[in-house]
Order: sequence, then C-alpha cells, then structure tokens
Amino acid sequence: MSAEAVHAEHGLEQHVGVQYSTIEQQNESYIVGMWTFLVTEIMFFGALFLALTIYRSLYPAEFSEAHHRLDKFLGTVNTFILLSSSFSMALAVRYAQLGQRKGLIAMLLVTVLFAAGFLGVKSIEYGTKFEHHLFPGPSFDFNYEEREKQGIAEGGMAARGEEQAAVAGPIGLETNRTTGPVLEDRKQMFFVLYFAMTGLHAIHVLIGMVVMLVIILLAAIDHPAVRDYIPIEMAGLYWHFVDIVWIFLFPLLYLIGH
Amino acid sequence: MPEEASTYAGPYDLLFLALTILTVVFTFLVLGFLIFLAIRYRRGARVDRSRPISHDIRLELTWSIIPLLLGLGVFAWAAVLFPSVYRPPANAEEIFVIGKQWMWHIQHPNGIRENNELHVPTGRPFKLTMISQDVIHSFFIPAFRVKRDVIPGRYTTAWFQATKPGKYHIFCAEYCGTNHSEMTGYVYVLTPEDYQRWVENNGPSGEAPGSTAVLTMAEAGHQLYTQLACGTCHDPDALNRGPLLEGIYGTQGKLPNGQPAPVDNTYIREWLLNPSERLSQKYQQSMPSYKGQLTEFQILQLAAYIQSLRPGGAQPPPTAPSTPQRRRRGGNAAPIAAGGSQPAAAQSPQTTLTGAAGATTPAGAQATNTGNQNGSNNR
Amino acid sequence: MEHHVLSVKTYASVYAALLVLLVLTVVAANFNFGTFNIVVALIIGVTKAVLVILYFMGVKFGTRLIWLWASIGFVWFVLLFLTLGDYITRGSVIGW
Amino acid sequence: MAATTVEPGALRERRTALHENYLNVKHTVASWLLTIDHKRIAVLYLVSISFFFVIGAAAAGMVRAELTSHNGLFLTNEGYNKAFTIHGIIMVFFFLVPAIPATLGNFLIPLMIGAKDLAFPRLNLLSWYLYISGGVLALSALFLGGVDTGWTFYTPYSSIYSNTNVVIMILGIFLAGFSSIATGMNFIVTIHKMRAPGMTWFRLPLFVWAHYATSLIMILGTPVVAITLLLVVVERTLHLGIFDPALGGDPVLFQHLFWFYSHPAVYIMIVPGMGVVSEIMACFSRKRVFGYTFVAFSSIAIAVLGFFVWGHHLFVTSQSMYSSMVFSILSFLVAIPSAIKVFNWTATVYKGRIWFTAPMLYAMGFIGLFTIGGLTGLYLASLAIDVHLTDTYFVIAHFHYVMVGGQIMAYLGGVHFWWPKISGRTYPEGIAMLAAVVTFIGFNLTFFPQFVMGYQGMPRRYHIYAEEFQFYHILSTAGATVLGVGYAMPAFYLLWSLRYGKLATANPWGAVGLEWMTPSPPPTHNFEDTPTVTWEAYAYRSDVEEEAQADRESMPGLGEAVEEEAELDRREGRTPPEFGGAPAGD
Repeated sequence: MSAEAVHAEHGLEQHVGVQYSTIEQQNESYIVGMWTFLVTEIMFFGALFLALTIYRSLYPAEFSEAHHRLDKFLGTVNTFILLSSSFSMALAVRYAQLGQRKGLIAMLLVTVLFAAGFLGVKSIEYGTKFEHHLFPGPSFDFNYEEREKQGIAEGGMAARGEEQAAVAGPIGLETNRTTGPVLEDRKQMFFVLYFAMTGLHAIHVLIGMVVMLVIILLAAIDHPAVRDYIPIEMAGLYWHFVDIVWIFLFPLLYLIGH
Repeated sequence: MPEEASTYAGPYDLLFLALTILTVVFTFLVLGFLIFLAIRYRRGARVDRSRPISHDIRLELTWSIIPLLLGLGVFAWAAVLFPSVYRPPANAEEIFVIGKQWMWHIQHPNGIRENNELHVPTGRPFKLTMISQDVIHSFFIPAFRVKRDVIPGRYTTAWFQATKPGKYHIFCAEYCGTNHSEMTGYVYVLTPEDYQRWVENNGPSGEAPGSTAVLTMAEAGHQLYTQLACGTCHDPDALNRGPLLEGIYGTQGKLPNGQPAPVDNTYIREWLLNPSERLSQKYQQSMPSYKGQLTEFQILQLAAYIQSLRPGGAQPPPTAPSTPQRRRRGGNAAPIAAGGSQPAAAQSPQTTLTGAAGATTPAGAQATNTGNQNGSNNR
Repeated sequence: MEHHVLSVKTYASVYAALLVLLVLTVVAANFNFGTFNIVVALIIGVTKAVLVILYFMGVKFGTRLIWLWASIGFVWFVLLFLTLGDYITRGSVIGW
Repeated sequence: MAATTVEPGALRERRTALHENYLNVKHTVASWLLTIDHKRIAVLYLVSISFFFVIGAAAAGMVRAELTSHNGLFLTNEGYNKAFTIHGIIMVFFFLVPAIPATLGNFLIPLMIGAKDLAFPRLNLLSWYLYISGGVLALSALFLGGVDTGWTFYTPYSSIYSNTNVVIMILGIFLAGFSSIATGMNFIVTIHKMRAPGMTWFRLPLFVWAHYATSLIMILGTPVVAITLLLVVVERTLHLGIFDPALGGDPVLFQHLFWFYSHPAVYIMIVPGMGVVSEIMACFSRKRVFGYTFVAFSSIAIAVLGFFVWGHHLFVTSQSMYSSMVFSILSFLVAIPSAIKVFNWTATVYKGRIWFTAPMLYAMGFIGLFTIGGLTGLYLASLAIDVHLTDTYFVIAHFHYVMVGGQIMAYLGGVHFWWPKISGRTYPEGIAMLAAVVTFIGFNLTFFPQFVMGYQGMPRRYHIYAEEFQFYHILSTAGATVLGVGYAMPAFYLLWSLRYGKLATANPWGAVGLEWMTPSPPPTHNFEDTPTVTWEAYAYRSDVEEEAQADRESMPGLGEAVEEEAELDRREGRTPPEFGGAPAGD
C-alpha cells in the first residue's frame, strides 16, 4: 500500500487516488483524459461538419440562398458572447491555479451569465425560424416570410401546392413515394444541418453551464473536491472546446456563400 | 467455377485464379513453416537451439517488401481491369433498370418491358442505366461478374456483353427489406437469331390487359410530353416560354443551381424534379416541379423523348435506333426456347399506338400493372 | 504536470486578438471572393481556434503528451474529409 | 497436468489459496455492482459478454438451421431478416468489440504495466453500466419484435422503410458505443501515465501495445458512428431528410460515415487478439517475440492505416472511380503490418521450445485462420475482383475468418492462458486441447464452403436461394454444429474448474510478465509493492541444454518470479528497494 501522498502547492490540498503514486501523475492523467474526451467530441461534431461540407458542395446555390435567412447580426453577437465567456473562463482557471476562491467564483459566474446570454440569443433565433416556417419538417416553407411580407401568406403551402397541381394537371399516374408539399428540399437540408449542429452545440453549452454551476456551488461551500484546480481546468478545457466549435460554426453557417 | 457468360468473366477469372494461387501458396508457406517449426522445436526434442535470433532487420524488410510488391502487383492488375467494369463501350445499347421493393423492372429502348427477366443477345454490348424507386438495391448477374448498386435518386450504370446463350441468375445483392431474397430473376442470353425472333414477338406478355401496343421509350415519352402539356412552354411555337428541347440532349447546359453540366438523363431528371425559380427568369413562366408525380420510368421516357428530338423540330419521335421493326404482339411465333416466358396474359387484339393517348393510364401505368407471372415464379 | 500560470495581460491580449479576428471575419464576409470566401473564413477560424487552444487551453505550455492528444483530434478530423474525394471526383468518369 | 509442474511446493500453493485476493475480499452483491476494481469489472464484463454471445450464437444457430433448405425451413422472410440482424448486431456491438479489451484488457493492462488500477476506475465502472444499458435496450428492441435492417443500418431502408424497432436498437448501440469510448480513454491514459518505474514503452508486453492501438480506434472512430446513427434516429422520428434521397439527401454518405467507424472497428476486434497471440506464442515458445519493435509498431500502423481504407466497402455503390482506386491501394498497404505480424509469430517458433497447451493450440489456430482471412481480404480490396464478390458469401466467409476465426480463437486462447490468474484455478488441459481442435475443425467446415458459394454468386442475407448452393449450405450448417460443440465445451469445463480445478500458482506457465509475479488471483491493488522493471519484455532464454532445469533457472524473468514467490514470507515487511522513482512518463 502506498501511503497517500499529500501535495501542497499554492496552499492547495490535493487528494491522490490510490492508483496514482504522485500528484503530478494524477494531474496529468486527468488533463490527458480530458483531451482524449475532447478528441471524441471533435469526431462527434466532425461527422456533422463533413455532412455540411458535402451538401454545401452538392447544392451550393440552394445553401447560399438559405443561409441568408440566418440572422448574421445575432450570430455575430453570439460569437462575441462566447469568445468573451472563453476569456472569463480562462481567468477563472487562472484564479483556481492561484487558489483564489473568490475570483474563481466571480469569473465562473460571469461565464455562466455569458452562456445564458448565448442560449437566450439562440432561443430568439430559433423562435424566429419557427415563426417563419424554417424549421425543417412538414411545415417547412422557405418563402413563407417573403410572402407574408407581401401579405399573401394565407394558405401558405396549401395554396402553393394547389398551384403546383394546377400546373401539373391531374395526371393520375403512379407516383413516387409522397414527399409532402416540400419543394425546397435542398434549402431545407441547410436548415436540417443548421438545427442539428447548433442544437448539438447548444446542448453542450447547457451541459457546460450545469458543470460550472456545480463548481460554483462547491466552491462556495469550500468543498474539498474543488480546492484543487484540476476540476476547474477540466471544465475550462471543455468550455474552450465548445467555443472552438462555435468559432467554426459561425462562419460556415452564417457567413459563407454568396 | 461459376459459369462465364460475358466478355468480362474471362479476364476476371484469370485475375481471380492468380490471386487464389498466391493465397494458397502463402497460406501453405506460413502454416507449413509454423507447424514444421513447432513440431521440430517442441519441448523435449533434442535439436540445436543455439544462437536463437530475436530480431533481424533484413528479414523484417524482406517479408514486408515482398508482400508489398506482390500486393501492389495485384492492385495494379485489378485497377487496370476496373475502369472497364462500369464504362460501357460507345456502341452499347441502353437498357433501363428500375429496382423497387422487391422487383426488377426492365425496359428496352424499343419499349419492351420485362419484370425480373432480361433477354439479351450474345455478342452485343448493353449498357444498363439503373435507378431505384425506394431503397438501395444491387443488380447482380454472377455469370457476367457484374454487380452495381441501384440507388434511389441517382443513375448508376453497368454494362456487359454476353458470350454464351443460357439462363443465368439475376440477384439483388444489397439487402433491401422483407423479400430481399426473393428479388431475383433470370437473364436469358439468346443467340442473335433467337433474340431477333423474341423481339419480333414483343417479348414477354408483360402488358396489362387492354393496354395499347408497346411504345418505344421515346414514344412513351412523347405521350407524356403531350399529356403533361410540356408543349405549352417547350414547343417551338410556344413563344419562348421555355427552352427548346430539340437537339438539346448531349449539349452543355446549366443545372437548376447554376452549375454547368452536360444534358443527359441525370440533368433532365434534375430539371424535372428540382427546378429552381431563381434561374429560370429568362423565361416567362417557371418550370414546376414534378417531384412525386412522375415515376422513375416516366422520367427516363421523357429523357428518351428529348434525346430522340433532333435539331430541326421534327415532333414525331423517330423509332428507336438499332432495334428491329416492332410488330404488334400477336403470338405468331412460339416462345423462345430458353426464354420460358409464356405470353399467357393479354392475347387480346391490340389497338394502335395512339389508342390510349389522353386516357388516364398511358404507358407509365403499365409499370405497376405487372401482369407478368413469369418473373416471380421462376424460382 | 507543471502548471504554468499565465498573466492576465496575456489572456487579455489573446481575447483582444480574438475580437479583432471576429470583426475581420464579419467584414470579410461582406466581400465576395468567390470560392475563396470559404478559404478566408477558414483561415480566420483556424487562427482563432489555434489562439484558444494554445493560450486559453494552455497547450503551449503543456507536455508533449498534451500536444500529441491536442493534435490527434484535429488530424483525424481532417482525415474524415477524405470522403470529399468521392464527391469531388464523382461523375468525372463516364459510368461512375 | 503440466500446469503445476513449474512451481511445485505445497507451502506456496496453500498461500495462494488463502491469501486475500480481489475475488474473496468481499462477497456482497453490492461489492460487485459498485466495484471500481478493474479486475472485478473485467469479470462483470466477462459474464455479460458471455451472455450476449449466447444470444448472438442462438441467432446464428437459427440462421444456419434455416439455410439447410433452399426454400426456407421454418422462418418467414421477416423472421429470417430479424434473425441475421440480431446475430450481427449482438455479435458485433455487444460481443466482438468489447470481447478482449473489456475483459482481458481490463483485467491485464494494469497488471502488465505494474499499476494498481486503471487511471479512471469510476469511468471504468460507468463504461460497464453503459454497456449493460445499451444491452438492455438492444434486448428490449429484440423482445418488442426485433429489427430487420441488418447490422449495417443502410439508409434509406433503416431510416424510412423499415417498420421495426430501429430507434431503440440504435439507442442501445449508441450507449454501447460510449461504453467503448470510455474504455478506450481509460486505456490510453493508463498506458501513458500509469506504467511502473522502469516500464518503458519498449518493455511493454505486445498485448499492451495492441490495446493502445485498439483504444485509438475506439475513441477516434466510435463518435462518428454514434452521431451517424443518431442522425438516422432523427430522420426516422422527425422525418427530416439527411440521408433520404427524396429530400435531397445522399444515402451513400451514410455508408461513408458508417464505414469510417465500422471498418476500423474490424481492427478493434482483431488487434487485441493479435496482442493475446503474441503473449501466448512467446510464452509457449519460451522465446522473445521475434521482431518485437516491428510487431509493436505494426499494431499502431494497423490502427492508423485502418482509418484510410473504409471506401473499399463502396466499390460498387457508385463511389467515384478515383476514390475507389485510392481506397484500394491503401487497403493493400494495411495488409502489410498484418503480414509482418504473421511472419514474426512464425519466426518466434524457430529455435524455441514449443509447449503444446490449449492456449498454444488456439494461438496457432488463430494464425492459420487469420492468414486465410487476411489473404481473402485482398480479394475484396482488389477493385475488379470485389465487384463480383462483394455482398456475397465470400464476404461473409472472409470476415468470419477474421472476426470469428481470428478474434474468438484469440479470445478463447487468452481466457485459457490467463484463467489461472483470473480464477485462481487451473482448467483441465486435455479436454481444453480437444476443444481447441474441435473449434478449429468446426470453424473451417462452417466457413470454408462459404468462400466457394460466394464465388459462385450466392448473395448474402438470402434465405431463399438457388438450389445449386444447398450442398454448401448444408455442409456449412454441419460445420456450425461442430463449432457449437467446440464453443460449448469451454463453458462447461471452465465453470467446472471454478470449483474443482486445481489451485493455480502465481505463475503456472513459467511465463514472464508482471501479471505473473503477483499471486493468482491477484490482490485488490494488484501488487503488494509497486514493482520496478529492470528487464526487457519476454526475457525468456531458450539457449539451454538442460530442459529439466530450464523452466526454473534459465529465465531471468521467471527466475525472479519464482524467487520472489519463494521468498515471499521473508520479504514481507521490507520496504521495496526501487520504489519511489518518477512514473514512467514520456
């Protein structure tokens, strides 16, 4: 049985797990472990980025047209918010390394507020998309907003469908599988990917918020689990990763394509 | 050794044989050495074990590089053969294959339809243009060593030139649902003379009772063109509401999303199903989407019609090239020997070509009314 | 693992650089460089990501092991895009 | 029983029986279900994957029985589709992927590198619970009526057309995937950071190298298939188009993403088996594995190159010609490290002292079957040849040779080899050797005919098939019966040995390696003192004249083990001499 090593640094007490022999070994194990986890996260998002790239290359015109429906201003605001939250998170980790509990709590609170702000803006964006029938599915109607502006939104797709039928004539032929009145599949594909990617990202933001809130609570009662800076550093790595995902989502979804 | 019945089967089997020899030699080499050494150096055996070696870089490199070279040789051989697998020769005649759960629909350019059966003559190359109506299938003729996935939403091609008359399996090789193992059929390879006779008899009796005579693909496409009132915009006298179609096939066009592409079946399919209003402003009226309203066959028929339109504006479709003069089905000859296809149904007298024009069930509807009992009972 | 406490000033300058890059990418999006739109956006994005990784995530001062694992993910991410090879060359040969 | 001749000595045997070990330290159910001891978790995994193996094997039995008749024997079309789907899903995701890593790997990696546990013991337990929850979901999908998509879940069949329990099954696989990711993360960090002092990378047993390579694939590939299957769920439940061609999607993209994981996943299944075989070959040849460095790096090469070859599953699916050519040549490249391994194992035997035991027979069987399986893989990597062979029984035969012939032979060999260490008992050697031979014969009888009928064009997933294939199918089913007997035998005698087997000494095989230097079964924290490694891996010496003494005296590693065991009492209480150095970092 190895004696439990106690390591003091910057006045922090760290508990060494029985499987480790030194605190350095334990610390680096946790950080490397976190990085391997982030690697899986990269690959997790990777498949979606690949799908986005492929469908964009297959349907460049449609994707370009569709991406103009995203709110560039709100997207920029959100990027700003996330970058700022990354900054505050980095400072939080710094306070943790220095063992300054108050600074840690304050910076984490700021980060949580930024995260909440991000989700708030995101929900406004999502709400607008729902309102404009841009959420993919049977109610998807790419031109809804345009026609609403022109005051002929009544009837929506139904009217459009009839119009189509009138043009095509009642041919009564054997049909392919009915796909509903959706004619703008490829523009819809953009929104499928938009919601899938930003949705998955938003879930990650939410998880990050929960983690930070837990750390704040534990730090507030000076729980031994967070006296050590490693848990905060791990949370920080995760949070910066979430930020990086957005750094790429923002231009690829909101900006690219003319 | 499975039967070789196409021009591709011979080269294929040669490569297969070479690889098999390689495999057998290597397997026996490795296993022989392993067993020999294991017995020779078994515990208790009095053999010389002095100076054992635990590594030897030259040996390692030898047995890395030799297999690598052999492997690259096999790769090269297979890669040289590969481009010919799916690239049809220029003179190949086209056959259209539609896969659907759980049946193969086949249509020859001359209009003959078959279900789960395919009649071809020896000595002529055929190009298969294939698309699926639902899930992914795979058109597989083992005797020809030909296989290609049949994918929804996209044309795939394969080709073959049969060499040996006979009856060979068609399988669906990609799992496609409940009756996957029954999505089979036969390809009947006939001598050119037998094939000629078979064509003259209009092939199997696959038509619905009361339907019209067999239209060529282009004729059926013309019917559809009329029926869908495509002429409103695309006829020469349509005041330029839409682009003229004469001679457009094979030229360079623009896809609905603005990308340049050659005008071919894929191109026409794209315009029919996914037209874009944005890019058709040149014309007064935009192209509607026919998504969900045309079968895959009908799309191919329209494409065949457009292909048949030569510059100069001749509206009546010419007869399909390189097929013998069509006759109405009358059963004047016995079924072809190898065929096994009994013209059981629809012995009724045939009406003329235009008989059903304007009715609600033109050529396309026949795809569903598969009166053909041959395909499903052949097993 | 030696941990390396960076100064607030370092973090602040990285943050400032990130904001500048953000402005840059938004401004650049207003110009049409054709196919280079995506290149420009990606260059800026990668720069931002590298800044975050090196400084905020502390990889710059990490051990070799951390460097290894921080890079593996991105290498494999690129590997995934081998798939594009299929889509780019599809249809370039008749029959395929 | 040769197993106990190496280290006789009643005193030590009594000690082995009485010492406190991971098995007898506590007996409550909770002490098992809440354990964070890697060895207990390995046992939990061993029991659970055996359970899933039985289910998968039952489905295989149904499939084989059904195929004796060319018109279908007792299953409907749907029933047959569900049977082979269950067989595939259970065997791949719930047996083959976790089989060696989660049981033997979990048990042995800390022991082999001289660690007290994995780096993250709780994560390890979580991984087992994820696996079990995934398994429960998969079983509920089965009992709610099954799934008929095949284990490949190709769209659009799985996302739109199938009306079976695809969603539940996918969620089950999703959870099992995360269990696999957790295991992989744990192994990687453990191997990097937890090695005992002196245990440098090139002193690691090849088993550990193989698991490092496997873990790479687990954490780099699994997330891709997880998100892909999740997209299928989204497409099914919300009717969005991602892979649906009717909505502008590309069904082939699914295949790309699926095989990006699932081809490397084949190496998840086979590489750990290669690690096991390296251990066994070295031990029973009494020789260092020939070309240690080459074998070690070939594992990594297989893992890395394995990620470049997925496109060879798409040669006939309309993948572009150039893309296919690139994937084909890369597939040939990945064959080289596999060939290197096979040649090196063969060379290991040269001038060794071969001790024929059940594990050795399994290992030799593995080499034989893997050679055939690997070489037939070249057929499928060859562009033109694959066109005819893909989706036929040739493919079935090929991957069963690799995954069943290879992996399960290695798994059984490993279980026998380390059974004394895991259970503290020895198994009956004679019957075990018989079982190995029966398995080998049964396997070849089952799957060799499938090569022949595959070449003749028998498509996979058919239960109504052309009559000319029936002969081969009957042969195959007969072989499967023999194979079934071969698999059932170990289940009986291993269970029997738990109670009636002889007590095992710490090192019944006279093997070299840290895991043999601790009592059987090991105590909870593996080593009483953290060992310091001063010798190379596989420090067997075979240049001995006197065979009688060789086992005891001529091998430094074994010598130390024997000595340590003999002097255990005297050494107790003494502080370990070399302990305290920095952990072997890199």
